[in-house]
Amino acid sequence: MSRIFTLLVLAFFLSVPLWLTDQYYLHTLVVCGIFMLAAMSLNLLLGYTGQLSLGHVAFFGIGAYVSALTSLGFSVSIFAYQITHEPWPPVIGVVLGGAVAGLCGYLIGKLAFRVRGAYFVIVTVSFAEVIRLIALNWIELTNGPLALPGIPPLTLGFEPIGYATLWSKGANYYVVLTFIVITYIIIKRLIDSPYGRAMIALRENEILATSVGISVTRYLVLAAVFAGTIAGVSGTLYAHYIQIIDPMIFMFLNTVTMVIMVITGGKGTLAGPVVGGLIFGIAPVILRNYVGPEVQWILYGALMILIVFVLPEGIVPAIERWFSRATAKSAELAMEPGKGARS
Amino acid sequence: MTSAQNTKAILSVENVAMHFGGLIAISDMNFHVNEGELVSLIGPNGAGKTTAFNIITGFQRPTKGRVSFRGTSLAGLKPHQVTSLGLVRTFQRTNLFDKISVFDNVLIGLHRKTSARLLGTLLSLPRERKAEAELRDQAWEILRLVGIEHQAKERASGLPYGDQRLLGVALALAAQPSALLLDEPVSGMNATETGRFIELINKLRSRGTTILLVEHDMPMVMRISDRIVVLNYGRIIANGTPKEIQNDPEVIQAYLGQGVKHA
Amino acid sequence: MDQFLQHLANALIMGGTYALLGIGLTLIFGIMRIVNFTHGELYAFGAYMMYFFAVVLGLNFYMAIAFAICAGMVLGAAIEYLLLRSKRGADIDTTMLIMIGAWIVLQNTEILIWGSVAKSINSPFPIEPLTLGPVSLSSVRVFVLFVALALIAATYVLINRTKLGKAMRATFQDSSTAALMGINTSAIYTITFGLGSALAAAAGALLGPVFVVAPAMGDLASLKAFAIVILGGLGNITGAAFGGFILAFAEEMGASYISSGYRDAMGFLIIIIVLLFRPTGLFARSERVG
Amino acid sequence: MLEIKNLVCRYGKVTALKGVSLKVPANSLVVLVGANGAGKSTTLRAISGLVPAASGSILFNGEEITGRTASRILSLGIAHCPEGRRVFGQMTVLENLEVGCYLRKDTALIRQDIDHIFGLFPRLAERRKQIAGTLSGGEQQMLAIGRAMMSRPKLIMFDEPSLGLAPNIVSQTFDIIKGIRDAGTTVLMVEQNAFAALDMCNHAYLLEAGSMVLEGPGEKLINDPHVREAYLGAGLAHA
Repeated sequence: MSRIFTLLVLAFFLSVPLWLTDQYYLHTLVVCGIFMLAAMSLNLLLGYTGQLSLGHVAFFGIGAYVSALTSLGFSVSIFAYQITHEPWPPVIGVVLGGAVAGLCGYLIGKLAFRVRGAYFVIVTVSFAEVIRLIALNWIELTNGPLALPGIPPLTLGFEPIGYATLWSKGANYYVVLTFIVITYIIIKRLIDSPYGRAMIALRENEILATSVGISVTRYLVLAAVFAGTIAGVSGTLYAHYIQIIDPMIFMFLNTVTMVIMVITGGKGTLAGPVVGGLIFGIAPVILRNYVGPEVQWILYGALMILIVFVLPEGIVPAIERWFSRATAKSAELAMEPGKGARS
Repeated sequence: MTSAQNTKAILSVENVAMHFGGLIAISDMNFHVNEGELVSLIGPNGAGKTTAFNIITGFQRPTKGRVSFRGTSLAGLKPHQVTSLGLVRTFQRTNLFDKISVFDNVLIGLHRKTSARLLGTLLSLPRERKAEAELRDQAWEILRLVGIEHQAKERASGLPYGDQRLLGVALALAAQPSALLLDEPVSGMNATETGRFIELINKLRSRGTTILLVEHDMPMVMRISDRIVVLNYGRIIANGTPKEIQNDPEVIQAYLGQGVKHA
Repeated sequence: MDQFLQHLANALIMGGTYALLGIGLTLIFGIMRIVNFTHGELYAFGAYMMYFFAVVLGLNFYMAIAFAICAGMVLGAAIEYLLLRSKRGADIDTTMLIMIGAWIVLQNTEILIWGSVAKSINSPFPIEPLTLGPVSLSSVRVFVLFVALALIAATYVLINRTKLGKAMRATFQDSSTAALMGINTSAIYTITFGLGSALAAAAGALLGPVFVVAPAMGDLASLKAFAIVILGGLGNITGAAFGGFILAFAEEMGASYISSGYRDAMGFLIIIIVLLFRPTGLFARSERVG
Repeated sequence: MLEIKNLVCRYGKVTALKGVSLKVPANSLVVLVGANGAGKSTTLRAISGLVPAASGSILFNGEEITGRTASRILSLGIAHCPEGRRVFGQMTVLENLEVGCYLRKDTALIRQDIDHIFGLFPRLAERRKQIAGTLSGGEQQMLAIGRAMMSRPKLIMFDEPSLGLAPNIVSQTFDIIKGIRDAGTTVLMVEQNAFAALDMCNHAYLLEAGSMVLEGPGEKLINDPHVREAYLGAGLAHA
């Protein structure tokens, strides 16, 4: 049942570029998909392990910068050593971007998980701010506030077949969609495995989790590595799609956007960040016809507060509950009245 | 009494003391639990039982002395490492993974039994799928043993109170204990629930599980214990069979206080 | 050496306002355990209120400061009353998300009302700097330092010497026993949040005439306040006061001897280093309120 | 003076009190005894407004106080000296006493009352500027009692005043409590140390698993085998 539904949704999204001719809308969907990918990775930490990481944009930005610099090349001097890198194909940049961000996830995880709760939040925010300040001030490498322009778009293919460079929005759409599907499957398999269960156990009750033999740091760090890598990859896609990046990419508001996507959709659910990502990817396009960006942000902030008060679990669990109640009710009518489904 | 004299001892607590600043929670504690035995640790409120329990399970480090399980000292081990030796505890208040299903609770409990590898999991290889299926079978088995299999799909927090406590034990059992430490398992239960719990304990004992019990419910303690250790003001005042304990004047005084008259 | 003295003097002056920010946040974050992302926004709010009272309404400079502080207190108490009161006892994530939402709303409301162009406030002080040997300081900055020190002292007296302060400390230490003493603990939390916010607004109102007033000024202020609180130890008022001066000093040194671009990075580095190596803060041993 | 009728209290799914009724006459010392978890502390917490009652009523001098706030109940004259003393550990002895009379407006008399408490407990007087957390257990108990007396209550409730105290301090504490009763303040006390409590009280109630199972004058309960069973379990002891 749910598999059929998932496939129908996938089929719908596969068909989008076939009938959506407006390039601006398609562009919105591509950017929305990239942020959705980042939100899915954030959900691993925020939703499944219950660690409110508010520095997530650091992984996203690191991925973007690593991939951009890999494909643009750079030349910096560190302690009198001159390091020069010739441009490599963007595909390698994507791999490297994900890997470096994943490595950062490992290192930050090892360090930051020594503290919990509010302290963890503050360490992650600080980490992202430090990275932003480096991107802003290491002008030799990053070009600082002047941005890195002219990042080449992704080129796919192999020697014997030939290459295809992704100039069109439709092609980028399919690439992003592919990554979303792969990520979705990876996270689903992880969550349904002992690894994911250990993460959920740590979220629900850390002391009890250790009492059944689960190592805290091992699984939290594992989640951070996955989250970092996926966010890094989404950053690389962003860099090659938009083709210009600047330190503004590390803005705290970008993390907040991802957090809102996860919270609204439903943290700790597979579909949550997808639903939340779609809402907040598309909402600005609709809202911009009526109100300015400030009012939009005021609405998002108010919505975030509202969600916490009214729908703390998010949209997806609410729909699921409504759905199961509806089916339980019809089953109840069909059979003898039994115990109704409880929440 | 040293561990050398008790070759059967599976768990031994030697010269353990615990100080919090100037406060002495446990002054000098020595006792052991033999393989297959059910020992209860009792004492009036504030006697130091919870502290003793936390020390034995590695959640707190004693100021001095040592606790060893099957000859391995627990000093410096993290709680999850103590568990991996086969010494598994339950918690005083209902302590479950509240928001997830009963079945998934037990699956989490089975963490130590998992053989899945990360890459295999992500690629969904046959070996990992088989391991997962085996894990699920074991989870059913444990739920049946505890007697809550018909509620497997319920949210843990949705269970009646007595069943929540049973699930707590199921979680501990899933961690493959060779010795089980139960912290006030029947507090707050009604008579029927307590009855079911005693049945479960008898089942576990027939499978050879060693049990250390901290409990306030005296009728139950008297009924099921092989041996009782009584703690008062941080030291052991009695150690013997239920009958010996019930008639020990020092125990009666610890529980009922110094009276002018005596029943 | 002269250069160093000048830096020291600059740090001292910034430190006063940082200490105000930090003491305000240590009451809210350290004692009430609310990860308050609106703290910097209340700082910005204080500056805007200063602009409103002093420039828009043309009130007396000193009166405008007092009004701006009061406005901060009212806004803070309102935030606690409307958004946090019903969530007391909820986990830290829940209140944190609420505060992030509130932060976004406040900041964008400011942009909506005042626009994104920076505003400046004139002070009644002479422009010529005061010179003390090798050190020269603008008189408005000296004024700011003295007002900040006075406010720190007033807060200290309020908490340690008054009946309200005793009720606050009792509530922080053990709220259910405090309730048994007849203390209305809900009201105490609202008052505490209001007081913390008033101190943040005071910092904003004081720095408004020194720098300019802009919507983004709150972002870094929040994070710096966290750095100060962590440096001083959660809930430790004396620690927060020292933490403010230490951060100001670290920033001044970082900016002048490393690179001015990294001035703002010092706070974050302090957070990361202190949390990882001395998680209870540098002043953990000294007296605590909560 | 205080009357409870059919009080029911719940913590989530657990029903802690299943219809408790009791009476505390003026100028008496009434004790509630029972094993751990019987619901003794919950009864006191319900009286002082810390735990909401699911049903039933609590009357104080004929006035319904169920559902009142803790501060209202205190101002009517019911003080609660909580289990485990719970002094404000980072405040001084004097400040603890001052917080104890938070609701009082008669500042002139407060000084006098503080002096009175210091007269009762000279050890506290010596330590008036000391941080309460550094006091010994017995001194903290004195402070908690003194703090509860600062509100000039008509009824004072003690929750396990002997908990964690050395035997000689316990008897000293009980003497103080008797003194409070003799001075005209009604006392309701929860105590695990059953023999001593039953010996000193006017009237006693035995709670078992959230229900009243026995009541009567203290000396009658002391000799009742049921009390012993409630603590040590039935059966074997008499076999």
